[in-house]
Amino acid sequence: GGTGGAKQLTLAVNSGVEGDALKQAAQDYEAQTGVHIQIAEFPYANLFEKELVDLGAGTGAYDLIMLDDPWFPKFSTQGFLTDLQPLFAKRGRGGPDEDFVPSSIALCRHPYSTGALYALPYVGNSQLFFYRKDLFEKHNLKELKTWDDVLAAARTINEREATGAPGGGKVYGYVMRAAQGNAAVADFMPIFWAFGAEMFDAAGRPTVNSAEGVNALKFMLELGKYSPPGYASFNADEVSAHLLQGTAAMSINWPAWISSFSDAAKSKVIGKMDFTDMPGAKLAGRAEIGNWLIAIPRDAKNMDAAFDFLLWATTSEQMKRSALRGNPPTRRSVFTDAELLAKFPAYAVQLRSLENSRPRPRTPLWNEIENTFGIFLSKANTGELTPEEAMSRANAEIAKIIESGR
Amino acid sequence: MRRRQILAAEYERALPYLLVAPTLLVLIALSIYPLIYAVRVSFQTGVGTGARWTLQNFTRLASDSFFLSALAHTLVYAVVALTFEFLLGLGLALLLNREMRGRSLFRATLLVPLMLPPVVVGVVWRLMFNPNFGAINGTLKGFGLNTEALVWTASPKLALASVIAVDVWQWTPFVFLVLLAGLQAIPQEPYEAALIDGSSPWQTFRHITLPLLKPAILIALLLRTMDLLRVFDQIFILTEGGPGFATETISLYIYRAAFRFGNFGYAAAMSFVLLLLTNIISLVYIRLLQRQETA
Amino acid sequence: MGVRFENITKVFGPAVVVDHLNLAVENGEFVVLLGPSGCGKTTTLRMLAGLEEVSAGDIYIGAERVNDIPTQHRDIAMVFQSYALYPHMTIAENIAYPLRVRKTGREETRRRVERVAGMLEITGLMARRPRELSGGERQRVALARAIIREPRLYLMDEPLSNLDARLRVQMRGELKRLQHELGTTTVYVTHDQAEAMTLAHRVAVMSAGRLQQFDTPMNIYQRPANRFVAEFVGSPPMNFIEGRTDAGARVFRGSRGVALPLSENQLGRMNGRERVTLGIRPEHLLISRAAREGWQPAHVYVTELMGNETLVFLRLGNEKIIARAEADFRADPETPVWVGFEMERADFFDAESGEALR
Amino acid sequence: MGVRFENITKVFGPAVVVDHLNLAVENGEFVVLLGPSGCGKTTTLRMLAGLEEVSAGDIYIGAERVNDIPTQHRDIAMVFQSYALYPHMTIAENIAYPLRVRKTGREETRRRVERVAGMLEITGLMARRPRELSGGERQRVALARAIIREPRLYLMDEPLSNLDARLRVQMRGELKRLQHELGTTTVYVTHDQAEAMTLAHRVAVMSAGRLQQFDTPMNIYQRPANRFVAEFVGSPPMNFIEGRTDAGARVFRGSRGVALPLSENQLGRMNGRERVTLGIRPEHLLISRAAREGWQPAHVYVTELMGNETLVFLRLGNEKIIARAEADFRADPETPVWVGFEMERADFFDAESGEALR
Amino acid sequence: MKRETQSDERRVYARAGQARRKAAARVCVYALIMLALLATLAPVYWMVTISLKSEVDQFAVPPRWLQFAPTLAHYRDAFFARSFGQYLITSLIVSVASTACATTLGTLAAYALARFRWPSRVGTRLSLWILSTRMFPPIVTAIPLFLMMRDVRLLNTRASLIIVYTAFNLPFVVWMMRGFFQEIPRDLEEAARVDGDSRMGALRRVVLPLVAPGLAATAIFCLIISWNELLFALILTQTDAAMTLPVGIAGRVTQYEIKWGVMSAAGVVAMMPILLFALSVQRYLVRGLSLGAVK
Ligand SMILES: Nc1ncnc2c1ncn2[C@@H]1O[C@H](COP(=O)(O)OP(=O)(O)OP(=O)(O)O)[C@@H](O)[C@H]1O
Ligand SMILES: Nc1ncnc2c1ncn2[C@@H]1O[C@H](COP(=O)(O)OP(=O)(O)OP(=O)(O)O)[C@@H](O)[C@H]1O
Ligand SMILES: [Mg+2]
Ligand SMILES: [Mg+2]
Repeated sequence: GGTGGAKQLTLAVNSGVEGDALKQAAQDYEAQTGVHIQIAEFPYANLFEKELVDLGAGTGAYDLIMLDDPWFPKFSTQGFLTDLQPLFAKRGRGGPDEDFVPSSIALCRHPYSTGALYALPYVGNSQLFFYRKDLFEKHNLKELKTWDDVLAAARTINEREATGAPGGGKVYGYVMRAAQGNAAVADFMPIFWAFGAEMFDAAGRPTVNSAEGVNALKFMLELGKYSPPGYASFNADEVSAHLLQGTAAMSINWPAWISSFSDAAKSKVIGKMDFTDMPGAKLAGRAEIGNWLIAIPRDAKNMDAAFDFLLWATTSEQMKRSALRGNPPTRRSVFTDAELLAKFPAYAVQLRSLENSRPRPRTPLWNEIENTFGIFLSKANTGELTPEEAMSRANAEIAKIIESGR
Repeated sequence: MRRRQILAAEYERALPYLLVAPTLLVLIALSIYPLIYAVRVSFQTGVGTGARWTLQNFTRLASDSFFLSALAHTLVYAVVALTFEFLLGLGLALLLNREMRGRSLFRATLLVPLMLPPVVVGVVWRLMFNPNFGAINGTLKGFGLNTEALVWTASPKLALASVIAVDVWQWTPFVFLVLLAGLQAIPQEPYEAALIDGSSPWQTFRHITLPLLKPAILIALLLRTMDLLRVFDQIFILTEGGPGFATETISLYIYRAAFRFGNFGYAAAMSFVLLLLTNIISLVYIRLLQRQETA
Repeated sequence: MGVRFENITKVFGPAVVVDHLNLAVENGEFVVLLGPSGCGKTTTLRMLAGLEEVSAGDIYIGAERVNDIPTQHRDIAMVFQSYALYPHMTIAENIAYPLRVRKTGREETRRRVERVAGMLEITGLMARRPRELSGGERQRVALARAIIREPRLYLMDEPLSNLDARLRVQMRGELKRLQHELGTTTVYVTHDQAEAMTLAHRVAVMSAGRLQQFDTPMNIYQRPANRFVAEFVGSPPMNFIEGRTDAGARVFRGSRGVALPLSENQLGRMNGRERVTLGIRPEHLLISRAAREGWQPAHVYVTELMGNETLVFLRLGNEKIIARAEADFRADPETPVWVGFEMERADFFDAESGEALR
Repeated sequence: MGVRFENITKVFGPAVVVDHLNLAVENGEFVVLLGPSGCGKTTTLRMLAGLEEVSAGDIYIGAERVNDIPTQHRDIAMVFQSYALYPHMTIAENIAYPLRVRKTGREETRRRVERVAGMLEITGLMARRPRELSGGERQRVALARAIIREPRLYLMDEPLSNLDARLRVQMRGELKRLQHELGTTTVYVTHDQAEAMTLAHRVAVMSAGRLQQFDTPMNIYQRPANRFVAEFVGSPPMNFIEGRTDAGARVFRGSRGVALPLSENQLGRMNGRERVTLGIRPEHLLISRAAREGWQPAHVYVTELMGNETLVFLRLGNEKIIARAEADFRADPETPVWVGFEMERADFFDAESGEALR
Repeated sequence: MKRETQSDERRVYARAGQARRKAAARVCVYALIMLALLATLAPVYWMVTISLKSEVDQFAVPPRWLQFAPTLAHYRDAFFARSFGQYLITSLIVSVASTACATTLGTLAAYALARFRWPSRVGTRLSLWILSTRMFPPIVTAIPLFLMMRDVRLLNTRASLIIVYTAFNLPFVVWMMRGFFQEIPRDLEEAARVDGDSRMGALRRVVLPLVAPGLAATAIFCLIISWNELLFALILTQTDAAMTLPVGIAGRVTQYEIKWGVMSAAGVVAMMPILLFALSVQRYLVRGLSLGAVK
């Protein structure tokens, strides 16, 4: 790390489209300001552990880090991050401007949405509902409003498209992402919420085994019947593969995939895929939010230089560039930018779903809880446990975690 | 003259220590501190400043059903994989321990799985196991089999078998490599004597080859066991321990505790259990296989 | 079981190691292979055992051609020149191995192991491993491992070479008795003349992979087929004197006026050949310090005291010859002596071919 | 360089293998170690070479105590009983190894290798590997590797045991010459009496780790220190007849009326001892088919034809004795013969201790 | 005479189909080897095809073993998109260096442990301890090692990886080589020392050539291990400057997708250097010449 002169910054990024964007931004910044920015790029799986270890050990190896929003509570509660407020103040600004999507900014505060600001949102991902509009027209299925519509559509397609896939194979009505762990949970949460279930009650006690919770799970299993065999091991890759190969008609997925569907090298369903808001049930559908944030570690060596870059990188024109590089923005102005809308027709939907998206529960124990919850969802998916058993045992285990976390 | 020789004698006496010294230094330097660290954190909760001294990490082990089933999976995994890897490796080593055309090419080729980065292995197999696009079911379908039920890593019944299969595929070459080198070191005379004494191929194998191969066998078993009990990469990529915890092994669980949940104390505590386990098994092997040293 | 080599040839790369060997061993016969180091004895045994493939020719054991029969089916016991003990087994296990592979009962195994161990005086070593034995002990273990069985064929490659004289005589006796009792055909390699003479029914003398003579020990010694055999068998070796026959004077003329009378029959054997080589063994030379009628003058150039006898190295004409004398014979170098030839014991060889003249 | 063993003891676990050995070898002396298999010869050499630690006692080479001096600094050349050739090197490399480690120039190395190779008749094998050699060839390579150097000390453990008679005689000569030229102190183990007799300045006879006698070959043979030496040295071994002295009649009385006259001086040596053992070598027994004055009646029970002589096994009284006879002596079992004793050559031993009576 | 008859029929049976049985045996051997090769190489071949297929073909049903439009896109992506060249160099340096260190130090130590007289069982104890240093799960040692390296300012350097991999491979080398040293007849070293060679000289000139097969096998394996190691490489490096190939490859597993093609391509390339090395040391893998060494 550079000392004092702040002519050098080190930046830990996620390897993938988000990191690449920031990397290129950094090069532009270097060209403009002459501040050399060194990039440390890590696989998504490992970025977290790297940051955990480095920040925990206070090596000050990084001046800036990218982090996925679920990690934020842990980092902030453990005091790994720098409060940005003073830095804003230093530059005579009250804080981030209003252009940021509130749900995104809320993620960057600890406690959630009310507390101090420890990061700025860089990539505005939130789940979308993908579906094959060609098939919907073909079988004139009604527009998707509720999960029951989804189920009905799935059933129809399963029956009618036994050989409808490009290879002559079967088109499955729905493809679920249910690999143990994060995957299963991420795909389940929208249903879970829509059915009116909640992870915790006001007192922070787990309530996953509520009647709503169990029903949500039952519904998920029902939906699973129309998913390709082995969906219990699917992760984003398999899901996307099915959609791209045209062997599945509907799924929850992340915007990062949208571009692929129009890429001949990857897609057999060019022009046939459409995107809509998360379906609802008892409640209106809400997507799970998954933003990439940028923060300054507590032990960063060049806070000010780092903060300057942070501000620069999250300006709307920089974010537009990032958007052009394939990352959904976190600013309304960018979402509504004409040029971008032309290039990314889904932006309207994305903005909507981002704005009323929901974050995963903001607890430092989330990883642990999500993992456990995922295990039992998976057990339910493989039929090892009945929905009731699964939920009640999940509840018990989650309670344990919270207990030992105290 | 005399002094030179006395020095020589001293040097001769010191030599063995000089020879092991570097190794010991490196190992001490890189193993003592981590050990101390692990011991310390295993008796603490929380990290850094907020750390408290406690036994809870160990007490928790007993009641942690996840830990116990992970332990069970690990043992099953190790035993089954080791059995196959050893038998196959031994078989291959014996097959290729003879003069034949193309031998050296065969040998090198058989090592290929060993040479692939575990991540890649995991990825490739994950793709092959895919029930719908995967090469395996695809080929089976090609033979007209119904593969509806064969969802490999997605089925709680097949998942463990599947990851074991991958391990066998990747690590049998190692056993093969070690045992082959061992076979190569066995002199020819005893075999000729055995022929003369009229021992059948099987008897020769049983009474001559196996005993003389003991050192190599010991090494192969020791190292494979140690690594099997710590198996991580392939499973992590293939199943992340799923479905429904069916393939979760200790290392995965330790990994989560340490790197996902930031609970180093608990991770360390579990590692000590693993260490103990490994130690016991190793000692058993050594008891059984160590050739008594006749100085 | 008889053994028959038919035109057996063995080549290692360029080198012809056994060259068109023809040899027929009777059933129950004890045959000794004799020959210089590297002449192909071990190779011959190994081919018979099936440890080496033959390059050409056929080997028969009894009536059947065994070229393609794997060693373990030939029912042979062999003592390897390099022992080839099982390093990981105790001595007892080593010796018992042939029985073990035949699933012999524990009790009988014990009995037989003890018997041979006793016979070979290695009873005390049973619990050790080969590497803890002395050379001679190892060799006896190798021998024990062979004779514990009753195979169709014994092959022994210098089985006593590392034993002391006493043991060797004793083992010789044991082997003779054993072979006599079991009547097992035996092919035996040795460099020890005493073993060859006392054990063999017939001796096969080889040189450079070729069979030189195959006959009873006595005939080998007393009626060698050619100069090589004559020289190779017997130590100290036979003396040779180059010369020519004077048919008229009925004498054999060596260098420097050495002249030895020839009998009618000897002359006959030479039938007219001019250049011949006279061969006579050291024990058929007599030495006297005083001149005698018909004895040849010579000079001592060195004497070797063997204890039981003295070897006298003499210069006779241009030739160097060796004579055996009493243990107490002493003479300084250059002492003039007279040498008497027991001419009726003399042998004659063709100077070119080296064939014996009979 | 002289060599001195002082109270050297070597134990392997429980077994005492060398037992308080005291032995002083003169500088430039050629000493032969003789003894039954397993008596500790090799162990002795190995201790001298520093390959085995001594359990007790001191070893001196020249003036200095070498117990703690590592082998490679003792400047010794050794022929191992088990050749210990380097399997991965060619014969040439094997032989050249001692020079190589001494960084001898390539040219000189070549020259010396060729010389010893020629001396040992292995010139043709230079490019081969040990496993492609015959036993005897390997042994000669081992020998070559030792004598290519000019060390302070030669140690040779049965270096000729696997060679044929002709080569053995020849090598014997070479070694003798070599040792004579270089005057290098040599300790030599052999089981071959001829080697011991012809090579040794002095012979050390060992038994079960203990030194029995250390003397010139002739004395060992003719004046054995005790019954063990007498019996061990010489083949066929000395005959022993248990009996008692009749001082009055001046005769030695064996069993069944065997009575042999004793000289004044012999009687003197026994000074009054009653029970003694008479020892007489086979070559000092004469055989006649007709009765003679003072000769003892006996029966042939077997004859062994050695070619150059015939060994006659006789039953005399209760004793079995062996006599040497002419090569052409023949006799069927049970033939009655008369045996003449050259009594002046007879030796007498204390019946209990086995000590020679002198 | 039961024995006779039995061995008689043994022989008859033997004579009957001797030649045929030989031929049959040879065929069997080759068949088995082919089977093994197939099992080994099928997934590798699959990987290669994946690396050459566009995504559309990767997931095609039924799987395309042969008929697909090959593309080098993934290779381009793998090697130009990120600084793979640099990773490759780092990996080479790190794994070669650590292999060299580990085999050298380990061989010396192994020799001392296998050949020298040690006071009462110290040798065995040492060996056991050395082995035990490899039993602790790397996941747990990673963090303390990270802290150590931070304190000695070696974080994010190739040196740190070299050191760690050396330590990681040492126990393996020591045990492997110890086993092989014990197989070599002592007489040979004794002969060497009688011939005036030092202990080390004897080791270099006599013993090592004889354990060459073992050494080659050991080296190959060390190389493979350090070549593919992921965890430490991740923890101990921070920037491209010191990252190794596996890290680079793992980087292709992104949050939303696995770049199957790119990973396979990387795998194919990553495998090559090791494969070449393995092929180049093949000749050392052949018989230890311990034959005919001693009587
Ligand atoms: N593998 C081989 N390659 C090349 N030549 C060999 C091989 N084995 C043996 N020979 C040669 O074949 C010849 C005969 O070897 P063999 O062992 O039969 O001799 P031998 O009669 O037993 O000699 P010895 O009495 O010394 O044991 C020798 O000259 C030897 O060099
Ligand atoms: N490593 C060992 N452990 C136990 N006993 C041993 C060991 N080495 C040798 N011996 C014993 O020590 C005794 C002497 O062995 P040594 O080799 O010196 O005999 P030797 O005189 O050379 O016999 P040979 O003439 O047969 O070679 C033998 O009885 C042998 O069994
Ligand atoms: Mg031989
Ligand atoms: Mg010996």
